[in-house]
Amino acid sequence: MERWEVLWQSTALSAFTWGQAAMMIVGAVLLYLAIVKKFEPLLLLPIGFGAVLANIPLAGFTEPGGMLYYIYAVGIDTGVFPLLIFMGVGAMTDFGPLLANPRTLLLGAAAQFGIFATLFGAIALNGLPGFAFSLKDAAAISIIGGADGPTAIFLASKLSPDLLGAIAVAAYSYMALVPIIQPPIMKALTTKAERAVKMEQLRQVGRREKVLFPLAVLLLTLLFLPTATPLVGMFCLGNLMREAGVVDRLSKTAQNELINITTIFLGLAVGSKLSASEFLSVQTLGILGLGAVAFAVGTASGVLMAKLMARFSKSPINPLIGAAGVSAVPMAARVVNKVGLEANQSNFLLMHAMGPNVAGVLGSAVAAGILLALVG
Amino acid sequence: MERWEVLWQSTALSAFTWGQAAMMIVGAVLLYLAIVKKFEPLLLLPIGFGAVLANIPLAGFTEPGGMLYYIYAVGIDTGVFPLLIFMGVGAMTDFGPLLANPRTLLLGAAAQFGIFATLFGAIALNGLPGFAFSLKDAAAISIIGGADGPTAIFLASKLSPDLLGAIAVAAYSYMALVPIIQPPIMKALTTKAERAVKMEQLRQVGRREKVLFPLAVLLLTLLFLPTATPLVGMFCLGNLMREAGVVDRLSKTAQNELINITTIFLGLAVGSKLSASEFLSVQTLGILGLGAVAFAVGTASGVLMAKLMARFSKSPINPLIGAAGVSAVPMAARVVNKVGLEANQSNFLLMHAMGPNVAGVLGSAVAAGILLALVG
Amino acid sequence: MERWEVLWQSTALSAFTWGQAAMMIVGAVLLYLAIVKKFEPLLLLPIGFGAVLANIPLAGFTEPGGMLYYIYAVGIDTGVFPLLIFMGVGAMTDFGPLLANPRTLLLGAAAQFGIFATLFGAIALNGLPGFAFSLKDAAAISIIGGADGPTAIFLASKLSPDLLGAIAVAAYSYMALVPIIQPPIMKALTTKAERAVKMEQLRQVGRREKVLFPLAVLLLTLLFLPTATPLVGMFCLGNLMREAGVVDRLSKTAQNELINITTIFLGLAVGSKLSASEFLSVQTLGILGLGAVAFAVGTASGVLMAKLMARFSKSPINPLIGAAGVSAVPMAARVVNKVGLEANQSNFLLMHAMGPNVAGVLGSAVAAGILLALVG
Amino acid sequence: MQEQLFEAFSIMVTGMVTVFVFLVLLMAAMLVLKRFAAEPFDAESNAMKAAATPTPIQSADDTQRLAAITAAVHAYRHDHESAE
Amino acid sequence: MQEQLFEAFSIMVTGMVTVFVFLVLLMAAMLVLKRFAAEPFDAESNAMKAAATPTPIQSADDTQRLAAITAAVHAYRHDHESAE
Amino acid sequence: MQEQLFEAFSIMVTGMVTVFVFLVLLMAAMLVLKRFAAEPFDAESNAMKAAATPTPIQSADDTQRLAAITAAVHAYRHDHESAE
Ligand code: NA
Ligand code: NA
Ligand code: NA
Repeated sequence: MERWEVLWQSTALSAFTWGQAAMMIVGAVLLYLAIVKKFEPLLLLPIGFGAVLANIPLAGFTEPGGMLYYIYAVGIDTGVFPLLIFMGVGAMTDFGPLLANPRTLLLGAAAQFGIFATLFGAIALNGLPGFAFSLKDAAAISIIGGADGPTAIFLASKLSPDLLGAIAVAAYSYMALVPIIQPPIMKALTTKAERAVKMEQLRQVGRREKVLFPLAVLLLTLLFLPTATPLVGMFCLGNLMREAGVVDRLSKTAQNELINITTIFLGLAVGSKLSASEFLSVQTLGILGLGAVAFAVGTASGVLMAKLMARFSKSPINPLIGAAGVSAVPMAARVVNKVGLEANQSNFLLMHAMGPNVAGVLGSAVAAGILLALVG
Repeated sequence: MERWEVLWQSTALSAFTWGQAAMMIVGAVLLYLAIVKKFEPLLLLPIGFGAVLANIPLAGFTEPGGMLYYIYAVGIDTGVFPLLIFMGVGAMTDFGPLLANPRTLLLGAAAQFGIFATLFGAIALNGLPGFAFSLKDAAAISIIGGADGPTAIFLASKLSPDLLGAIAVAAYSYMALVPIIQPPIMKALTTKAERAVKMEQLRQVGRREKVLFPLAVLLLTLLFLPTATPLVGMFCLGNLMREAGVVDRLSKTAQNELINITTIFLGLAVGSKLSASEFLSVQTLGILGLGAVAFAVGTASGVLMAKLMARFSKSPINPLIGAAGVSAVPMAARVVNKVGLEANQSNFLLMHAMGPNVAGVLGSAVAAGILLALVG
Repeated sequence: MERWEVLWQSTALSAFTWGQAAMMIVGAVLLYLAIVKKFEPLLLLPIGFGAVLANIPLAGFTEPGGMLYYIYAVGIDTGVFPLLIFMGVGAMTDFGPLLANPRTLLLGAAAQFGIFATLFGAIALNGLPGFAFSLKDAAAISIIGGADGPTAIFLASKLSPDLLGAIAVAAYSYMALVPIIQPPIMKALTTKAERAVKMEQLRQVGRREKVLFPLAVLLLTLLFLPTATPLVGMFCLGNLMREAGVVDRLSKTAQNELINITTIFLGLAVGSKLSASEFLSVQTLGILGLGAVAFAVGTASGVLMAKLMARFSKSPINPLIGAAGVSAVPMAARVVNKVGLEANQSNFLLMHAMGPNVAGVLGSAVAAGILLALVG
Repeated sequence: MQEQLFEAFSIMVTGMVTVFVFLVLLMAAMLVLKRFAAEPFDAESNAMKAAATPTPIQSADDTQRLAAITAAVHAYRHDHESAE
Repeated sequence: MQEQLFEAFSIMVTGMVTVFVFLVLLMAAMLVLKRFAAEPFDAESNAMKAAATPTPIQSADDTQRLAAITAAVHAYRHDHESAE
Repeated sequence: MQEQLFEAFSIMVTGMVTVFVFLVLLMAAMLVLKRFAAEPFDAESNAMKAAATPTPIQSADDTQRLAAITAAVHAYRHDHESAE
């Protein structure tokens, strides 16, 4: 009899809290979004699964001795996992379109206004009851506007680890929603004639420029913004390995096995931060709302910057490509291409949008460095 | 002169103990079994090599600062390595045959009697002189009957780390011996007519069922047996990654590079637990004997359960498939197929045996959870 | 205003030291050598990049909390990374040519004189002002003569971690320079007639010998030189996985993904030891000079030993193959082939030089074990 | 000893019952899945999926198939050339 | 609150200015690179490089291509045999 | 200094002797292996083994071979169609 009692006490049924049950549903929703809706499945599937595991009563996944505890301690607390992901992303990134059209860096800069406006917005939200974001919290939330997963996770783990789960979920969800969020804003801010503008073909960029570019980025970053060097440095290392042409086996491993292994662990560890006490609060609603604002503002500022540049440029600029400045590589560039095609069936903007798109990755890594310097 | 003295003192010849020499021979035997006899070489080769390294006098592999010490601490003490292996196994497992014939789950359940009978047997052995197994020891030993390597290593590392080496060696050795251990038992318990029974072709199982199945397993486990969630959870994660169809690159990495890397380290770390003081004792003989009993009892209970089910089933059931319930995937299923072919040259049981085979994996993970709950 | 002040204080410009700036240039030179000159790019690219990152003021890469700090602590302090590289190298090594001509082991032994002569030379350098190498320092420096990267890093991390950066850089640089350093020495010590000597074709070596060989090496090492077992043991494990034929998936992973991942991290961690305070000293010049001496002496002793053997041998021996005894696999063997072809256009020495070449790897791992035993 | 034996026996019974109960529950869940999630079988999609996730064994097959194809193409080339 | 809002506003301004300054500097660096490092474009080497670094997607394509080839070869074999 | 030099010299001598003794022992072991473990050489099995462990370089070759085959098949297809 007593043994049955022990078994019953060891079932979760006897120990479930409402919060844990609710968080399991959150995890299930993330799995649904990943598998059925194909929302950034590489991340949201492990995050959702991690959220389920982390909220199982009596299983102890997130306590010392539990697997998620170790993975979080090793990879997120130290910042190593997002940096490895960023190295892999660097190894997958082709800066050719940006080098062919350096002006598009300005679009990647303008779109970061989504980040800084959201920081202001988060502090402003404190005027409402139930919100009490510190400056660090606000900075961590605002990075959602960077539309870049590893950057958001890295910054949140440094500034506001308690909000990490919600921030990562918001960042990846909105990145998946880019095809829904961006087009209305892009269309509202442009005329059909503007959207139909064709751009000149990009010049071919040689290997030497591509090899020197990540080194130039690193040099500027280390001189002017050393707090951004972990992110930018690892990104540039990946890109250098890609372009150097002498370490292809390292570059391929960074793009494939290493980033895959890290992604599984990173996702689980992020999911393990989705606890009821942190996630089931009005703050999370605030984070989701602010994230949407961040994406919208970033998109709008990119487009408006592109319109401004078009006015002063000799060669034609289609303002749509400004929207790609938020990064969300390569989704945002594809959206630009699609909206451009709608306006003009022979207008292929994909390569033109890749420039601001990768510029947006650098821009948000730089913005993260600034936030670390100012509020870290 | 003095310098030669230092060198001599630093040779192993001056420091060897008989126990270490004997354990080296044990390691060599494992290497022989792995390489020449092809006994589970993926595990037994690194285990055997680890056993040799761990017993080198003055080399300090298993002391702080030594490589095997670190690998054990990082991967086995934390439980992470067996869980990663289990995730990879999940990603390699096709639950289609089980879903097509859910009744075969009962065979996977029945075969776990090998585990629980062995637990009883281990305690009964304490009646003999030289044996003093605690309940935890007995539970760790009994899991050999689960015929599943990572489950055995995970449970032994939690309940009885000192016996880990002997338990893992026994588990993998008997898994390799399945083609020798099982057929006599299967034939003794069945008539030739029974063995010749053909089963109906299995229905095709769609993707939706396959995606939902690991989630259903996880749900039941977390509700009723949270202590089994580390093992079952990681297994289900691997299987979900496989079936979801949206994270193929993660699934492939889990099935290949990640499981390979982990296997090398896991094997070395398990081998490092083969020390003379633990292994060269009458206990080890007991463990080996109990392991054989566990396999035999598991096989028999699976077959008997299948006979029972055949009596009450409308569609024909070949009782041989019950033997596959011990798991030892896919070896046991192949043995079933072979014995079936001997009785009837056109009787292909392989797919029918895969159902109980994968059910046996779940069954022993569940049994491990029960043991953790009751004696952990 | 104050905020701008904060930002300026957080730029590196306000904090750079001359030493850090100089070390960045050192890092840039290493990147140049790796990418443009193709000097061992797999290692020198990450080392150079690591050197740049480690010397960024205010970025804290090498302080607790910084990524390079963790990587160094996990992989170099423990010795695990060089051992994993060595396992991978073992899995890539074919001992066939050595087994076909066992006498070439003596060439691999003779070439280690480069190591021990350099140890003496390093202590002798202490006679000059500015040098104060301890015996441990001298031993760590002398291993450069082993012409084997992981061995050098492993030994330096144990005996003289402060010199690790300079030693690793010297070792890899000289390995890349083998085609420039060796030929003049080889030509000076041989006549054209000697260089033109053709050798008899090697016998084919069967699988059984190849499987037993790494085990024989391990056995001798553990009996007579246990301090060499970490290096030799992991090398033999890799080679056994390669030759056993039953664990091909482990062998492939060890040769590809695992060694690639480890190489990236190892390179970054080694680079992180290139700090101004250690590297910008007259000691480094001494290390570079001693490294050159070590390569030259090793090459010369190999060639002279081959000449000696040729005098007493029935079958012809081309003394050039002695130069391959320094290891630097497979570069040194290719150099031998090239110099041999210059003397006789139909003289293909590549396979004959592979024997001493892989013997040199074993020889320097053994020498490292001896140094650990005598001064460790 | 007697007491420990009894405890082991009781664990044996409890354990087996729990394993059975658990797997019967899972069987029920599978029947629910079958009823509500089963889909008409789509041979093509499954075949494609199998092709898209090569296991190490399959990729070895691929190499062999590749070799076979190469041989076949060479043979055809040869035939074709001789035919002309 | 007022104070915190002001601080956030000031970070917003500082941050955007710094981002722009930084990326303008980078733009200048790119123009320098273009002037001093640009090389005549070599179409062949780029094409080869792209071929040499297959992404996972490309290797999936390879599998499909392989399947297509297999099918094609089988078809040819069949035609050929029936032709004889 | 003198003393340290002597120590270094003595390590040099001890070390070289030990290296030689060790590798001579290993040479002896190899001769034993040759006598007792050598097997008649089996060309086919070695060739198969080499084929079974493709290095990254070989798999790059595969890609190129694949490309070649694809081209060949297309050419055949084309010829075949035009022949009909
Ligand atoms: Na961005
Ligand atoms: Na089992
Ligand atoms: Na060497």
